[in-house]
Amino acid sequence: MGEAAKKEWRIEIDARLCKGCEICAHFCPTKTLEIKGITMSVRDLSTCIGCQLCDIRCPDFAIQVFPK
Amino acid sequence: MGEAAKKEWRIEIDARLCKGCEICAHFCPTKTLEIKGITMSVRDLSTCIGCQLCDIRCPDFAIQVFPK
Amino acid sequence: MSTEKKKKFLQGNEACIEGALYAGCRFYAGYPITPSTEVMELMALSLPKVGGKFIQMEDEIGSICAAIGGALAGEKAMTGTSGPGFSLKQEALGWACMTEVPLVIVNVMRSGPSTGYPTGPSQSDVMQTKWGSHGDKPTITLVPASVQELFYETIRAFNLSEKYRTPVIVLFDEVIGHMREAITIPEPGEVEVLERRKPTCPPEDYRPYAIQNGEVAPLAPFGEGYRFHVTGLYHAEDGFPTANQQYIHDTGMRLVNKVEHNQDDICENEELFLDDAEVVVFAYGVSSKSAKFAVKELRAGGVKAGLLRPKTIWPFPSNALDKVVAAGNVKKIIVPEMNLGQIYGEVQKVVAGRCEVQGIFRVDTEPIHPKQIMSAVLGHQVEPTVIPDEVLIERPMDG
Amino acid sequence: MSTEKKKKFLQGNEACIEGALYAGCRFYAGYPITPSTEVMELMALSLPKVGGKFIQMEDEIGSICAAIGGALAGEKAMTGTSGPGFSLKQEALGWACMTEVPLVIVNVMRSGPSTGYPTGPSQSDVMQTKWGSHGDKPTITLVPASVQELFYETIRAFNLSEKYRTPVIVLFDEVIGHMREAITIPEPGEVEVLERRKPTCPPEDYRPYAIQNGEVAPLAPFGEGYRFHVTGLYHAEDGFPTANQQYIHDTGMRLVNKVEHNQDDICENEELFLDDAEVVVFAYGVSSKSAKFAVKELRAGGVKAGLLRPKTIWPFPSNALDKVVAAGNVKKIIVPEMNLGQIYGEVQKVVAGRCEVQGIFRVDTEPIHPKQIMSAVLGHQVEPTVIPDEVLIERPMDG
Amino acid sequence: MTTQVTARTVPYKEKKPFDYSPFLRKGKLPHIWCAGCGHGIVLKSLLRAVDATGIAKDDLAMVSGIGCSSRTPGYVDFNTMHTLHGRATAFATGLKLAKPRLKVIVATGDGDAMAIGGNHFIHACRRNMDMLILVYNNYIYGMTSGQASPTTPEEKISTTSRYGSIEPAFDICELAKTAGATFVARGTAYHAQELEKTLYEGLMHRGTAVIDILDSCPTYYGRFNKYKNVAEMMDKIEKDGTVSVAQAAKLSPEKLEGKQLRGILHRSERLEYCDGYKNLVDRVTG
Amino acid sequence: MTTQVTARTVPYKEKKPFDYSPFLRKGKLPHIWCAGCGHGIVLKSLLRAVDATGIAKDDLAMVSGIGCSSRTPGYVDFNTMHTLHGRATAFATGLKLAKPRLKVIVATGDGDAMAIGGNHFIHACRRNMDMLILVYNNYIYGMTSGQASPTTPEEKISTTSRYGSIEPAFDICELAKTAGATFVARGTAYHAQELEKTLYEGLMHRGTAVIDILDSCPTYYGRFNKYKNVAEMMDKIEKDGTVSVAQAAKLSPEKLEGKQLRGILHRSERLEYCDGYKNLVDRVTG
Amino acid sequence: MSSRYELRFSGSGGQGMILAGIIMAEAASIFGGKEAAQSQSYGPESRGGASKSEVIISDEPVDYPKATSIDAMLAMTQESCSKYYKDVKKDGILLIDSTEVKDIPEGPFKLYSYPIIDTARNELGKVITANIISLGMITELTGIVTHEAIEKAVLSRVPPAFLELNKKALQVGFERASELKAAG
Amino acid sequence: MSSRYELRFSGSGGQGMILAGIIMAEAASIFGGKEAAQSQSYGPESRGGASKSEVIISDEPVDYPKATSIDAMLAMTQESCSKYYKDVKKDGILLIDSTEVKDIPEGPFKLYSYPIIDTARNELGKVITANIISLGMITELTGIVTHEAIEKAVLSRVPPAFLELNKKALQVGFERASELKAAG
Ligand SMILES: Cc1ncc(C[n+]2csc(CCOP(=O)(O)OP(=O)(O)O)c2C)c(N)n1
Ligand SMILES: Cc1ncc(C[n+]2csc(CCOP(=O)(O)OP(=O)(O)O)c2C)c(N)n1
Ligand code: SF4
Ligand code: SF4
Ligand code: SF4
Ligand code: SF4
Ligand code: SF4
Ligand code: SF4
Ligand SMILES: [Mg+2]
Ligand SMILES: [Mg+2]
Repeated sequence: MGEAAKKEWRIEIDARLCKGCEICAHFCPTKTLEIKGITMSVRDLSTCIGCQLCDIRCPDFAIQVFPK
Repeated sequence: MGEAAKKEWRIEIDARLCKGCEICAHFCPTKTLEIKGITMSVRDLSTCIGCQLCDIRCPDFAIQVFPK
Repeated sequence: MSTEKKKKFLQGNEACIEGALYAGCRFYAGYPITPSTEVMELMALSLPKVGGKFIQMEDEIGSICAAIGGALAGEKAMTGTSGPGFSLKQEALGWACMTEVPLVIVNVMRSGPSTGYPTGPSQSDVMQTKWGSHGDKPTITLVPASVQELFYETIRAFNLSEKYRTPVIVLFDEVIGHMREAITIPEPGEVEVLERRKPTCPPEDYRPYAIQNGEVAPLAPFGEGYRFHVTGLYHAEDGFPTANQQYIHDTGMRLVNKVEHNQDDICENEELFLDDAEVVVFAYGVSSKSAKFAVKELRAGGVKAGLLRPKTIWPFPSNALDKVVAAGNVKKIIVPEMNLGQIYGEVQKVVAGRCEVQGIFRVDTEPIHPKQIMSAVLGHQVEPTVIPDEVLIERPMDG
Repeated sequence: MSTEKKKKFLQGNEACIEGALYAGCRFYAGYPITPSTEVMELMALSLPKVGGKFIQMEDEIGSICAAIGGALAGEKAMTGTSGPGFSLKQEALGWACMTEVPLVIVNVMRSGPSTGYPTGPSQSDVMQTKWGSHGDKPTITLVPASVQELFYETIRAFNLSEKYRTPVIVLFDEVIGHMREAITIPEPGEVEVLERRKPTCPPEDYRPYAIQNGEVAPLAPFGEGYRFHVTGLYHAEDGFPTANQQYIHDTGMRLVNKVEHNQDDICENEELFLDDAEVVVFAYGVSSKSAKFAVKELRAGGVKAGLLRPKTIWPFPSNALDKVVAAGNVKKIIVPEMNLGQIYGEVQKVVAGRCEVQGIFRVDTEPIHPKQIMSAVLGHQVEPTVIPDEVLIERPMDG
Repeated sequence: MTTQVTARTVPYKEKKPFDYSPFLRKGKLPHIWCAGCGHGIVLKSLLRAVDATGIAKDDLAMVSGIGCSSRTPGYVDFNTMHTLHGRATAFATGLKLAKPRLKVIVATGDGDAMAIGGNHFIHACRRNMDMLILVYNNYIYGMTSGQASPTTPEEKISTTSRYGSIEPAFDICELAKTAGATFVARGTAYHAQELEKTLYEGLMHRGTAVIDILDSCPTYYGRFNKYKNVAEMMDKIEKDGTVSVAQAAKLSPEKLEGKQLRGILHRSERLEYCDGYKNLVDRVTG
Repeated sequence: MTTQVTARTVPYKEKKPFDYSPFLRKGKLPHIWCAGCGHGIVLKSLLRAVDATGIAKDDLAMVSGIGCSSRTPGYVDFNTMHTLHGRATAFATGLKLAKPRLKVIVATGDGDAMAIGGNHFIHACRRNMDMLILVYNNYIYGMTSGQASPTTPEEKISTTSRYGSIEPAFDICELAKTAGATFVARGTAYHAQELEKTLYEGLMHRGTAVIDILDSCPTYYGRFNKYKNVAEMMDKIEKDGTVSVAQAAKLSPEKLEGKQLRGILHRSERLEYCDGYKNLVDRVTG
Repeated sequence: MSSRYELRFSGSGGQGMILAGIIMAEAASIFGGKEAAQSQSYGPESRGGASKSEVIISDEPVDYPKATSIDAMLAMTQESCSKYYKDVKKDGILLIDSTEVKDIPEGPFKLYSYPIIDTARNELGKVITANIISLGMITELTGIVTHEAIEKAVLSRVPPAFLELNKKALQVGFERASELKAAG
Repeated sequence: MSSRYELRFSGSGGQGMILAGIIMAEAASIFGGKEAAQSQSYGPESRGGASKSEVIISDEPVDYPKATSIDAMLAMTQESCSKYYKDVKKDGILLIDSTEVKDIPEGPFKLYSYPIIDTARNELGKVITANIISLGMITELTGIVTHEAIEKAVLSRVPPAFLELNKKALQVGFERASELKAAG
């Protein structure tokens, strides 16, 4: 519906818990995430649409997305 | 069809095997059999129609019906 | 009048259940098997009447697992079986030992191995109660020898299982299970009944496997505010799995020692004419009945025979036996068993060469005859015996 | 070149299977469990290649039952497992004993009781192999202590099971099962392999449980003209159930005695420095490896230590042990075990007070260290030990 | 060698009277079953069916568990095994896999097959190994004197359901079908001749065949549940309580209410396990 | 006291992001599961569903067997039991019967529930005792390093089906339904939000509820069967291999070929076991 | 040991021998102020086979529940008689059903023979009462329990509808046995 | 005992330490004419944890397969180093990955330190070859097996496609170790 104010998001990745499986990145509709070494990281926060799919499918309680 | 020569039958009851359960007598369509004490016996051989139902349902291999 | 009322003429299997109910058992899960079936059937009849829970499970494994589940819910729980079913319960019995769940398991022994002779008595599962499950585990096994005693010992089984937080086995043979005697059922309160100790600490402090004053922590029932974890893996005091070798060592040792080190509290024995006995019969269960008869006969004839009858076979009453041997006047110990010498071996270990040990073994489903014991006491060699003219020709049920 | 070809660098579990295949095993039914899984996996890989039959059953009970079925069809059959699975197999193991079916059962021991510590080694199922099933039954249990020996002993297990028509257990611990060594696989024919004895009499004369020359009758495979009956109930010579007490007695005694009376044929032992030994270490499996190391070190230091290593733990090698004790120069026997003293007790029975017996027990999943044995030989008391700085932190698999 | 047993290819003719003796073990009768026990009727139907198939006795194996019904193998002159409670299909699986030439019959009871043996049962169905599983279903544990079984109907009395069973019963046929059996049928001891034909079909089927056979335990089930005698049990449960698949097609739903179907209820084609194993071996070695 | 646990009566609202911490045991993360193991996704869906029901943690019990999946109870702050391989439902049955107030969740795997535990599973379904059985179905034994399970599809590779499995797989849902479960559903880890709702429905159901959850073991099943990574497994097996009940209604039989149905597949009303037992006690004592 | 009194009831499955033993033991222990233990060899066959039920009565608790040397034995069938009579002690009592037991055992015991089953069928109209008649006879012959005690025990075990029948059967037992005794 | 030579390869799950042990043992026993036994503590964690693989090489059959006093040890991670280094004997060899092990243990052994993983990643393009490089280094440092034997053992274990890569890794190992030795 028109030009709603773009919501902003904060992505928290717990490096202690992330096992680098890349599920989140694979299913992120906006390719916001990318693996760095063996830990997931945010490629470009601005592309995040807060859909939570990364959280929902992360098996390791390692990523959560909050409204900023 | 019509008056066929009435077939005659011989009933063999093995008293060693009969346990007197009366299944044969109960299901005999012509009431040919009756219990005597604890062993099955033939009440009236002439009524037997050789249907073999007594043999088929006797659990104890105790009764058989042969053509005479 | 009122005394007559409390007297009941019961089968051993029935007395066992009367004892269980007296002890507050309100949960039974089982699967029928000869010659223990009446235990289960009487529970099916009785438990609903007192609001207890009875369930027939799909097999013996399911039965003991369900009983453990009932126990963790807070109930005093029981399961019963005989040889083949007891073999099947071994894995879960080990789990209950590891997780320290109070539970009473009845095994009414029949002739083995395998399906054997289902209605024939035997005492051949004695070693199995201790060694049937893999690993070293704690074992408390009671071996009552009369209908009345079965009543009392079943109560004691529940008490011990609560006190030591461990499964307790009530082990008897088909003769004891099926014989009938008049027994007295005491009024409630007459016999001590131990209730489950529950934690009183705040839930966040609850450590279900911590040791306090030498005892394992009380066991909180599920669903009452203490949300803890139970696992058959080696665990730390908090109940969670651990790979720490110190914990593994400590737990492994503690489990076995909580029983072995408390032999004097757990073991009860009947002693007869031991003061001056030169030949002592060490016998339990049905064989002790023959032994008692024989020893009395012999005493009447002036022979210095005595009887040591353990009511508890595991932990093995080595202290009591050692005392008898150490006293010095015993020349021979005779161990009559309806098996091929299971407890005989345990006696040998304790005696350690200090006197002669002679076994009388019998596996033909006939109880050892008092005369066999008498002749052993009098110095004759007794071969494993069958009395062929005593042939049973009944149909072996349950096989 | 050709010698190199026959040398293989294998895990113990793998060597076990190489031995089984060499012995002609062509049937395996199993269910996976740590640390025995490789046994099964290698069979899954190998058997189809030689036209043998492999099946993964729904559980351990089904596995042993299917293996027995395979054996009765005439195959040399095998099943393998570890602690919890071995507990589940007990009932059917008893059936195979009672029905006298040749079968080989592998138990790779892990830390118990219960799920315990699945990847940790232990020797705590030794008593269970003898007493795990209800009733008195025959037990042959081999306890190989190296990869090469595992190969040979597995062959011997098949041979003994054929010879005595009884299940044979190959029992080893996780260390032996998972360690790797180069072994030599002999050419076919180099090692003796006993084939199944089949009846030669006319079918109408076949009595599958009759005794001929002291041996039980040959076992006819199903479907080859001998239509006989097999039951776990007590049976007469013809295999049919019986209630005759004489038969029950005879069969019960015969089953156990066919093993116990043939100790000298069945038992094999390794002896080291026993001639003049004053302290003898009696050790099997992984603990014997520590013991051998310790004894050699001690001898190098002038201490009169010796080693008696049974390769067969059931029947218990009482004759061999007795000989050592009877010789007179032994002051002490040390029994190191990764359990709380299971075989220690058997040694006690045989020694019967004639010399000191000391146990070294360890249940923290770490093998007994040669130093523990050395210090015991040198006269120090050795408590059940954990070496806390050796903490394993790997994830316990299979639990 | 997965060659199948030799079996007759022509449809069989009934033999009246039938001579059972070639199939029985001499001197083993009388059998241990109680007066009126349905197990004997089932056994006789089976022997007639076996004769009809023409399968040689040497090629037949019968495996049972523990229970009154599981005593069947002791009486028949095949290769026979009386095993452990609940484990018959597991033993049979090993036997058959090792020697696919054998035609394997499993004789089991409602307790043996559906209580303790339920898992082996469903897995046997799943594998579709060639074996005929006969469940002598008398809704009770006969041998241990009358406890409830997984097929005891609700509200019925047994020594472990003294106040009437509160557990729903399994439908053996439905379970077998869902688990994968490729031949599923139901018969009754009352319909002994029909049963004979069903057994014949079951024997001729290649794959896992399950036949649920309604049968009576007058001694316990009958006595506890107030049937006057075994004939009344057969009439009420087996005759009035069932309808054949053919009849059922003509009946209204109301008329079918509470009746169990008789006859062949399911039949399908699927690779038999031993054949599949043989293919595997050929693939690996060939 | 068969009073049911207090549960919310209003339909729940999704919470985004969801705070898992009240339901987790402190300090127990990271869990033991491998990178990419689907079990964690299932667990998270479950916790969200539990929150939605409003059932108090004290009223929840989770019982598991042995397997990677069966490690679940160790992480959740309920009353938890990690029992023996295959026996979870049997333990759960005793627990629930003794304390019907508890809502019991069984966490089990395809091996634990359908192989060694198959009999307890079907009998639990038969009794219709109130319990939610979650089968983490990854078509393999994960914990013991990748052997075939009763749900391994034919031809798939495992360490015990090195040449491709020759055994047909069970359909868990069909089996549960036939055995008597009164709520039967299927979900996938891929469809984690849909799964959450299915779990919610399962939790709210009174009676035996079974949910077959397709889930991935990348370490063994994935590696052996040549999936590039876990995402590919989820795409191919869970996304492309399934269709929801709603979608299915619109698809042609060809389109449905080889696809498993997702969603609630069966729901029926039948007296719950503990209620039945309570009636019995009332009858006997009252 | 002196007070130990051993009884054996033997016959075939279905004749109520086990129940007879139970009632006798109850008469002694519950209604007679003594100690008693009853045991049996069970495993009923549908027909035939010998079954036995043993009762040991004593002033003290019974040590060994099986017969060692029998004071009184009942044999209702030939098979059970032949199989079990040998344990009857010197001057002990052996009561047999005279119609069933044709091969009469010899020994240093007192033999009583009576058509118990026929009496049950003909005089009481129910074969099933034979075991109660024999209980009456054994009571009378041995005197080990009182008439009163055995009557109480019988009546506490039978359904109300059969009270009179069983009372009568017992009475018949008492009478016939006392006649037998009188006869020698 | 004198000929007994003890090696320990330690690191974390997934670094190929168990394989390294197996190859070393094969080099000694299959290709080196000696006796060898390899054992391990297993139970791989997906990440972290210390795992070890031990190899005992001897002229005679190996009695005890576990390390008692270590001649040479490799530690690829800090955790495994700290946990296991204590068993290295006097004058034994300890080889550590210099990038990973920062807290360098002290003791009466010879310490060699080298960025093995970095070398694998940077020079061979595959981190996974680190274990083969280290095998080369340990071979060179200890001399317990010949270059030829270890090469044969490595090549018999790797898929054909990776033969060259692994040969090279081994070579790199030999070279760097001999440089280290030379450096003192
Ligand atoms: C492991 C084990 N558990 C229990 C038993 C006891 N048992 C023998 S037969 C039987 C039930 C048999 O019922 P079913 O299969 O229906 O046969 P039926 O006697 O009714 O023909 C049971 C519970 C046993 N022998 N073994
Ligand atoms: C009695 C017994 N048998 C076998 C095992 C070994 N075991 C542990 S877990 C498991 C299979 C688990 O598979 P599944 O339930 O599918 O769980 P997953 O690991 O795949 O989640 C097996 C066979 C055991 N622990 N106990
Ligand atoms: S919330 Fe959605 S868009 Fe943002 S990172 Fe997660 S999956 Fe990608
Ligand atoms: S899904 Fe979770 S564990 Fe996997 S990479 Fe993303 S944040 Fe890490
Ligand atoms: S053959 Fe038929 S008619 Fe003749 S007796 Fe038998 S049942 Fe009756
Ligand atoms: S059916 Fe057979 S056993 Fe029964 S009464 Fe008739 S003949 Fe006798
Ligand atoms: S108890 Fe029942 S099933 Fe068993 S033989 Fe008797 S009637 Fe048949
Ligand atoms: S082995 Fe498989 S099932 Fe187990 S944790 Fe790893 S990925 Fe998950
Ligand atoms: Mg039945
Ligand atoms: Mg799985």
